[in-house]
Amino acid sequence: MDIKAYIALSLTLFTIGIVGVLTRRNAIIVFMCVEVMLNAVNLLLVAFSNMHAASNAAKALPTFASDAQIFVFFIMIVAAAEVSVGLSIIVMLYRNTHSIDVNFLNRLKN
Amino acid sequence: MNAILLSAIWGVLMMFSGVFIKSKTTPKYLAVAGILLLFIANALELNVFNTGSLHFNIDTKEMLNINSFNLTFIAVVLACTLLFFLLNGRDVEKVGEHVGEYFALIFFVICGVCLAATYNTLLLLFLGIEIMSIPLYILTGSDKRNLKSNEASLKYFLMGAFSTGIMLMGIAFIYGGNPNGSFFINNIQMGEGSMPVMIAVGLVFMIIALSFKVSAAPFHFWTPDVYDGAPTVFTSFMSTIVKVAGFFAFVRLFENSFGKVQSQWQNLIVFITVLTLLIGNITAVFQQSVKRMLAYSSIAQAGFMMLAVFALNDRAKEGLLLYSAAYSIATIGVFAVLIKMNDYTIEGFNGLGKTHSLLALCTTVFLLSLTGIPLTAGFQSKFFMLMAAAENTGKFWLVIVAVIFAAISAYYYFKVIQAMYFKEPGVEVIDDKEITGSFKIMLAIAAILIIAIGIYPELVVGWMYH
Amino acid sequence: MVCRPSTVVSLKNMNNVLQIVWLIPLLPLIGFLITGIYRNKLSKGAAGFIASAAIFGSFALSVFVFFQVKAGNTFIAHYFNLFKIESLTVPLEFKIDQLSTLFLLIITGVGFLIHVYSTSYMHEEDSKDFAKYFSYLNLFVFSMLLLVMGGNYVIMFFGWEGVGLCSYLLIGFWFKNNDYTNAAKKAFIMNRIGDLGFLLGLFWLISIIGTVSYDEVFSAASLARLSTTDITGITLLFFVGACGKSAQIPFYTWLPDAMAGPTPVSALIHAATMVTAGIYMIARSNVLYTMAPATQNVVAIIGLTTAIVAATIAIKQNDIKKVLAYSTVSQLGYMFLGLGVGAYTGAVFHVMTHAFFKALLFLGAGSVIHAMGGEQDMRNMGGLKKYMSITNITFLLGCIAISGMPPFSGFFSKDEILAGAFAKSPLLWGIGIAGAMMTAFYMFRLYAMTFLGKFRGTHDQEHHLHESPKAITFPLIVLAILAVVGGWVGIPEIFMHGGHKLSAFLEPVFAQSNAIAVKHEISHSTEFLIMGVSVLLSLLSLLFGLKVFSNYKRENEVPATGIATVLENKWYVDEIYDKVITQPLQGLAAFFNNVIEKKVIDGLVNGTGKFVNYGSRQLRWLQSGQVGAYILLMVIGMLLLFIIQLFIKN
Amino acid sequence: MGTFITFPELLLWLPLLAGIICFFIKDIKIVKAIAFTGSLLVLGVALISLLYTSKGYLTYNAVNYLWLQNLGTSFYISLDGAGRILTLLTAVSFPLIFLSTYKNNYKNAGAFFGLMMLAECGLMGVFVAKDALVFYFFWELALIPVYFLCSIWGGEKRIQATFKFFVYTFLGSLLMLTGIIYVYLHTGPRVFEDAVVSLHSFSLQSFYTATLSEGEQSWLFWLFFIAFAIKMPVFPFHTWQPDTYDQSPTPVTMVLSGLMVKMGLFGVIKWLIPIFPLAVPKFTNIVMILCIAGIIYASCIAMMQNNLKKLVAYSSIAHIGLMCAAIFAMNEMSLQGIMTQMFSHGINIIGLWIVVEMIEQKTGVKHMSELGGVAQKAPVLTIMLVIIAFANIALPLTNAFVGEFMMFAGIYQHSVWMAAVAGIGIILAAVYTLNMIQKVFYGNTNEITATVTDISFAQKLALGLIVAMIFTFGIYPQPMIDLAKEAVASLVAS
Amino acid sequence: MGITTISFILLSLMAVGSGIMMILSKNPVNSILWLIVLFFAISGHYILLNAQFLAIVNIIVYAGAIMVLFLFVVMLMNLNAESEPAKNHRLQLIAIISGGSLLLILLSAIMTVKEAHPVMVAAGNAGLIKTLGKVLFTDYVLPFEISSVLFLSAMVGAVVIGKKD
Repeated sequence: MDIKAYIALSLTLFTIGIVGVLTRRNAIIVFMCVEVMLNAVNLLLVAFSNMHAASNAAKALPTFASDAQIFVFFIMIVAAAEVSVGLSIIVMLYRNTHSIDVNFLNRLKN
Repeated sequence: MNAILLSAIWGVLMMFSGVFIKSKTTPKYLAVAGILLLFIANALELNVFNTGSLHFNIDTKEMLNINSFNLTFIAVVLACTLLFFLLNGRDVEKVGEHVGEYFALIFFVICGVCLAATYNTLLLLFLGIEIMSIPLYILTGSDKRNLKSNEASLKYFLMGAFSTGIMLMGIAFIYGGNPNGSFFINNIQMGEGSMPVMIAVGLVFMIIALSFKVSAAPFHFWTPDVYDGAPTVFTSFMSTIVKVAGFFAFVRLFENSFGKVQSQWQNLIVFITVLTLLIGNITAVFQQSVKRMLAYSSIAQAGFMMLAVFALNDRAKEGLLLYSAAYSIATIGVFAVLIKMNDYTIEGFNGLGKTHSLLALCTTVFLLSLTGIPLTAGFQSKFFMLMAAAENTGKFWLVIVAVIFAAISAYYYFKVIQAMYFKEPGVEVIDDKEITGSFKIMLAIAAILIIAIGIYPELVVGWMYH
Repeated sequence: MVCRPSTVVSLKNMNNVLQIVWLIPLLPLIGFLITGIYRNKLSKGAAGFIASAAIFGSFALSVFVFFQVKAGNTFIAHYFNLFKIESLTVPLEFKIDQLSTLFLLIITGVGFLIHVYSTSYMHEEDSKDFAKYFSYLNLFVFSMLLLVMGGNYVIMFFGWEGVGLCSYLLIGFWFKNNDYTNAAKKAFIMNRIGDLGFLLGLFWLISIIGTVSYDEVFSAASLARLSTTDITGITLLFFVGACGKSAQIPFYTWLPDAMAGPTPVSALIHAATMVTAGIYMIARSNVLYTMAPATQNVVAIIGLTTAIVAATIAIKQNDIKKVLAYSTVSQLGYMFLGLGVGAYTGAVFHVMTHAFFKALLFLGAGSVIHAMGGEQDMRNMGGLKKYMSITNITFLLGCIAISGMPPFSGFFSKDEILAGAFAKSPLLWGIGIAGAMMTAFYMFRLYAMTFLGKFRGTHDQEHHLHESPKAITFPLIVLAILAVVGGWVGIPEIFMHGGHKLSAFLEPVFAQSNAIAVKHEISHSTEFLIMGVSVLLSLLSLLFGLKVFSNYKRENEVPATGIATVLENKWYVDEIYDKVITQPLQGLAAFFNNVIEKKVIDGLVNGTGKFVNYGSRQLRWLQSGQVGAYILLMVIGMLLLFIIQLFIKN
Repeated sequence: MGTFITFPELLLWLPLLAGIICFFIKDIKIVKAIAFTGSLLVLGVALISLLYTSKGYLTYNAVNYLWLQNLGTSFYISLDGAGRILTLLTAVSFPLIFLSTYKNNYKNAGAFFGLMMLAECGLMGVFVAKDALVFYFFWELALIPVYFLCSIWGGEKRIQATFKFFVYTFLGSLLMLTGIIYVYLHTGPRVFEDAVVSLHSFSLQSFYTATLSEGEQSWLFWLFFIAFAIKMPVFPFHTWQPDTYDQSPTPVTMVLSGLMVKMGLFGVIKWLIPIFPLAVPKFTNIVMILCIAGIIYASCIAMMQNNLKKLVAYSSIAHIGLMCAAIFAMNEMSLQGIMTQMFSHGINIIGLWIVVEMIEQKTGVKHMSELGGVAQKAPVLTIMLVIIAFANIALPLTNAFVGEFMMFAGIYQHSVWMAAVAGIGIILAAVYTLNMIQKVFYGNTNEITATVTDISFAQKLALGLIVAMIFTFGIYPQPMIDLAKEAVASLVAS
Repeated sequence: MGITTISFILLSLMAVGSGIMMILSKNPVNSILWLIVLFFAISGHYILLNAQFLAIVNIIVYAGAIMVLFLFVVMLMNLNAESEPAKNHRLQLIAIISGGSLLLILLSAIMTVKEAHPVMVAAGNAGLIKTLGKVLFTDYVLPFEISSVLFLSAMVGAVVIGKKD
């Protein structure tokens, strides 16, 4: 497999995430789309790690491929933390307005 | 290193204090003590960092790079935070029930700031930025029953998460494009000639993400709304300390990773700088609310700070340090006064010069500093930035553009000054009980600091060459 | 004090008695200061006395100086440097020579008489204003003395402007009346226009030879450095200055208006002294003018034109002072004619005689006005002969003198000028004669309307008529005598060998010019002829004027038609100036003020501010408050950045 | 150096000290006394310093404190040439201003006089600075107090007017700042006394020797010139000026028109022409044409003014235009002229403003059409005004004559036509000045002017001093010329 | 075309398809379910890349914990398809166009790279739990500890925001 395939896939997923963020108004869905973006990155990182592993192996160099996978791990940690915060914000909002439409609130503008 | 660890520890301490201490005022003192401790520890580290005997000696596997420059920056940040606590401690208490937690979050932010200032790998950059951001989402929404606060929090969170995605994509591409397969910022192999496409793509993603964090146009859209919606104390905090930390991270990354191929991406920075200056300054002109005006002004100031990213030379680093100090102190000062106001519109300031001359005087000093009038720190910081940009040959017009916008900035800062001095006082603007003696003293100290740095910027810059 | 001996007649003695000439201007200055500062405390008598005494002191000194000079002791008194820079030194120096001495005598002499006259004439003023009047008068004399004594052009310019200032102050002496202050303003501004010419000439001079002292300017070395263009330009510019001060075309219109001032002022300033400053200046610079024939022609033509135009206007004026004013302009024209044709002595001679008879006429007119209770319209006068005999006689003598009847003073001076003109071109002479005829005509029209016939004023006025007091008649008498005999210092050669004492006296001043001037000798017979013609024609028109107007009746007046209307309206010059200069200027100023300033410049600056404000109002719509929109804009921003980075090469 | 107090330091710190003290005092009488005494002390210092002008006294007149060495700057101030004349003017002006407005009562007097003294400090700083950064510091510092003074104690429309003034001048000086930075980056290294070496230098001397190509100088010239032109102000950068003069309290207007405008001229003399020797000849004609067009333009507008203050304001623009043109004529004559004229103009315009202030105070109006006949009621005032007004239009024997004469002569040597056109300004000046005198002082009194009284003793004293100076320097201007001789010589040489 | 290629294509199609379905679903619950499908597809990719640890964590943490949390929240709020008002279609179009052009730009830039960079598929030991664990607790101990701060703040945040007062 060439890395380009992974890049293409990952970017496609990333774009799907972006388009989702842009088109949906439900805060939870928007947030989920962000998660899709993160997953696209994760996939790409793993693919890159294997790419580097392949090329280093070819040059008989030690591989540091684990770095990227550790990175992905940390991304997941952060994502989890973000989710907890994000969902509590959304819940708070819902409690106050009974809506999770991101465009419902726009007192702050101009 | 001291600051990172201590701030994390103190954050936990504050967290528990929230649970165990019922008094609302105690956490403030604890927080002040903590910041003082941090400051001292950091100062000691700065003092002896060559000998390396007096600080925690953890093997970071070179993931952190501690030098006098970033230690100085941390010192500045801590000093500003101290000032912030002393000026606004009482206002933090008013935001809600969880005073201890608020302070804990602020300490966590400080931890993130210190990370963002000292990181040596993209991983810690990412973690640092996230540790800075996540508590801020919470602090923004901490005024739970205020819909504006809720809205700001949601906006900030969604857009922040989005930008996290962007940044990660950037990191991924940089990692992928780097034949060394490393996340260390000084271990990115660029090759001869123009840089590899993947790195270029990653670099643009990084610029976008970091621009978002420092609220540079066109990624600034969250700033006015969030700054406006957040409880004013926290606006004060995040528009200053967090923002300059973002810049520090920005400069650090681009200096170490991409400094050599600066010419290949400078155009982007120029584009962003000009756009930021334009949007920040122009939009600020029309604002009626001082809080919102300050939000736009922070964008405008970010435009000036972008010059450091543009220039990336020693002068720029000095300038960034100065800017951090000058901008933070002044903005914290203005916000501290603003918080005491009953009316956040410019009319709310009417006649302050007659009713509260000291407050008005200090505010004037802060605003003059933000405008960049000589003898204030604001002038020195702008001056250093301009010099830095001018030293970077070839784009002198950028300096002139920056200066023109600086002149426009006088337009909105002076509106407040005009209101304070040249208009008749309206209804009771301030609850006098709020203005304690210590508050006045602190405000005066802040003003004096501004002037002291304005006269002798070596006070800040000198540490860099310690 | 440093004394520098004159180059003309060198006197090595540093202790030259003429060193004290600084006293001459100082006395009037002191008089000015005393009367000015203590004007509230001084009684009228004291003020008048101090002022007159100061002038008399100067006069006495002048007489002393005159005899010194006559004995050949000319001198340059050099006191200190007014300012001194690398490229130019301007010392405070006084040049005492024949020319300045002559003027000193005229100024202080006539000035003294007029001071005396004024003590009576101005007696109705408050003592404060009375003192003020005398202080101005003293200041004027001081400035005039500075003008003529100055050893360089800058000092001359000091006096030049000083007399302009005093003229302004005195014309507007009764400042409650807006017409008067307008007249004062007009005088000052017209003078300023001339001054600009003078100044530019001076700058020209400085830029080429770097000095302003007469002796250095007129030295052969300096003159050699001046090209023909330079000289012509400088002299023309000087002449512009002279035109302004001496009321020549095109600047003469201020002088008739200046009659708004008190009559003694008109006599002193606007007849005898200040207006002759231009003649003095050109006479002083005679070398330059002689070297610039083109300028000389201009001077002659302008002078002659002025003489004629003013004379024509004078014919139709009914205000007694206005007639005299136009007559003054006309006479000044003659003097310029004289200068233009190279008859410097003649011009200076005419200055002198004119000072006598014109001062006399004005003072006489003042006496009449005094008697008439302020009435100036001749149509309301008539038959004053029987009420005021001294005034009548002296006035008549003055009229004869100005008409050029031998052996009155006017005859000699005017004749010398006309002879000079004839030598240059018979055409000039011919026109000059026409002017002389008109002079005789309008002067006797004036005389006849005022003193002959029947009194045409009101009964009140008639009742009030009386001869003026001694302080008024005394100067009249003295001046009348001078008007008669004053010309005898310049009796032409053809009458008496060596009779022209004045010419001999002034010879050193004009020696340099005479050496280079092209001489047009005219034969004695021709000279007799032209003299005879001019006297005859003048006499005829004199008699004609006398005849027509000795029984003037208002009822006989027919409405003016044709050319008469034009003359009555002074050739419409004021109106033309208004249309051509004043109104366009005001239009331009209004355009600047209303359009350029308010719309363009302010508009640009405020427009920038408005534009920023407008931009602010528009840009804030970007901040729509909707997360989706924000992120969309961010994505578009990202697109832009990627395009810049990936597809636009540096 | 710097082991004892030098003259320039005294000139700076005395007003600063007095200003700071003023802020803390409530009693208006004491404040006035302190400010007045302070300004007198400064005057004393300035006068005494005149005794020490020769080269041997260098250490009395210059001091150099180490400051921000790594930037290559130092707190270098010294007293010489044009700077000395202008510090003298400043020192003379402030006591006069205080004296003439002694009777005025201001709300919050402590702040008022404090700011006035701070403005004096700023002005002094501009005139003695020998380091670009110090210069820029004081350049702005002089502006801030004046801005507050105008905006707090000014007329009805003060906020708008002064704000325009502020932003306009601020923009100008910021542009100059960029220019300073650019020049700085092209200066050679600087070695300090304590052997610290910096890469570039901000000192005036090294600015003079900066290596700038002709092309660079060309655009830098305009960066500097616009800042100065706005300050002076030269047509067409003057639009802030009439409104500001109109709206400011009169003492401040005096500072603005008498002293602040000199900052621009001083800047051109010291900080523009010697720094850009290659660019100056290229733009001399453009600048001079602007200046001279400005003379005619401003004079024309002055003729149209009914507002007394605006009339004086526009007349000031015309005068400044002449001075600026004279600088650019760049010959000994014109430069000597401008040096003397800077002093004279300062004195005269302050005198004019004193009179205007009195008229406004006594009648409450500033429109000339509503006035008239003041001469009958206030003869002393009238006499003073007439003298000052005639000095203003440069009549001989007044101080302005010598300066204008030399300036015109100098301009003439540069260009005949420019001198001729500028000369029209003389005529127009006479027109509007006489108009003003006529409308305000002459004619009959009306109900507004019927109750006017003559001026008080303090005002008489102030005006008397001004008149005395007018005549003293009119008759014997040589001391002033000698004071400037060296500066002129060095400028001409450059 | 080997088995890896085929599985890559299948997994990719599954990922992209479920992603698209997620953003197209009107009902939030359906979206969540589609997202879970997407996560599974990505986990499949991880396995293909021999990143076993990540594959497991992805399923457990993301699909298991996080998505369930989402599901709870959605159900708690009782949201359904009608609760989301229709969006401005023009804006949606602009969004899709800009998103698409972003993709195009990036792809067109990156696909110009000539040289091939093969990815090691179904091989290597980098992704093994053992290896990762070792690295995590030696080299990456600092970030690991630091990330606790993140969780602490998230926890505090949940308390501050979530607690009813």
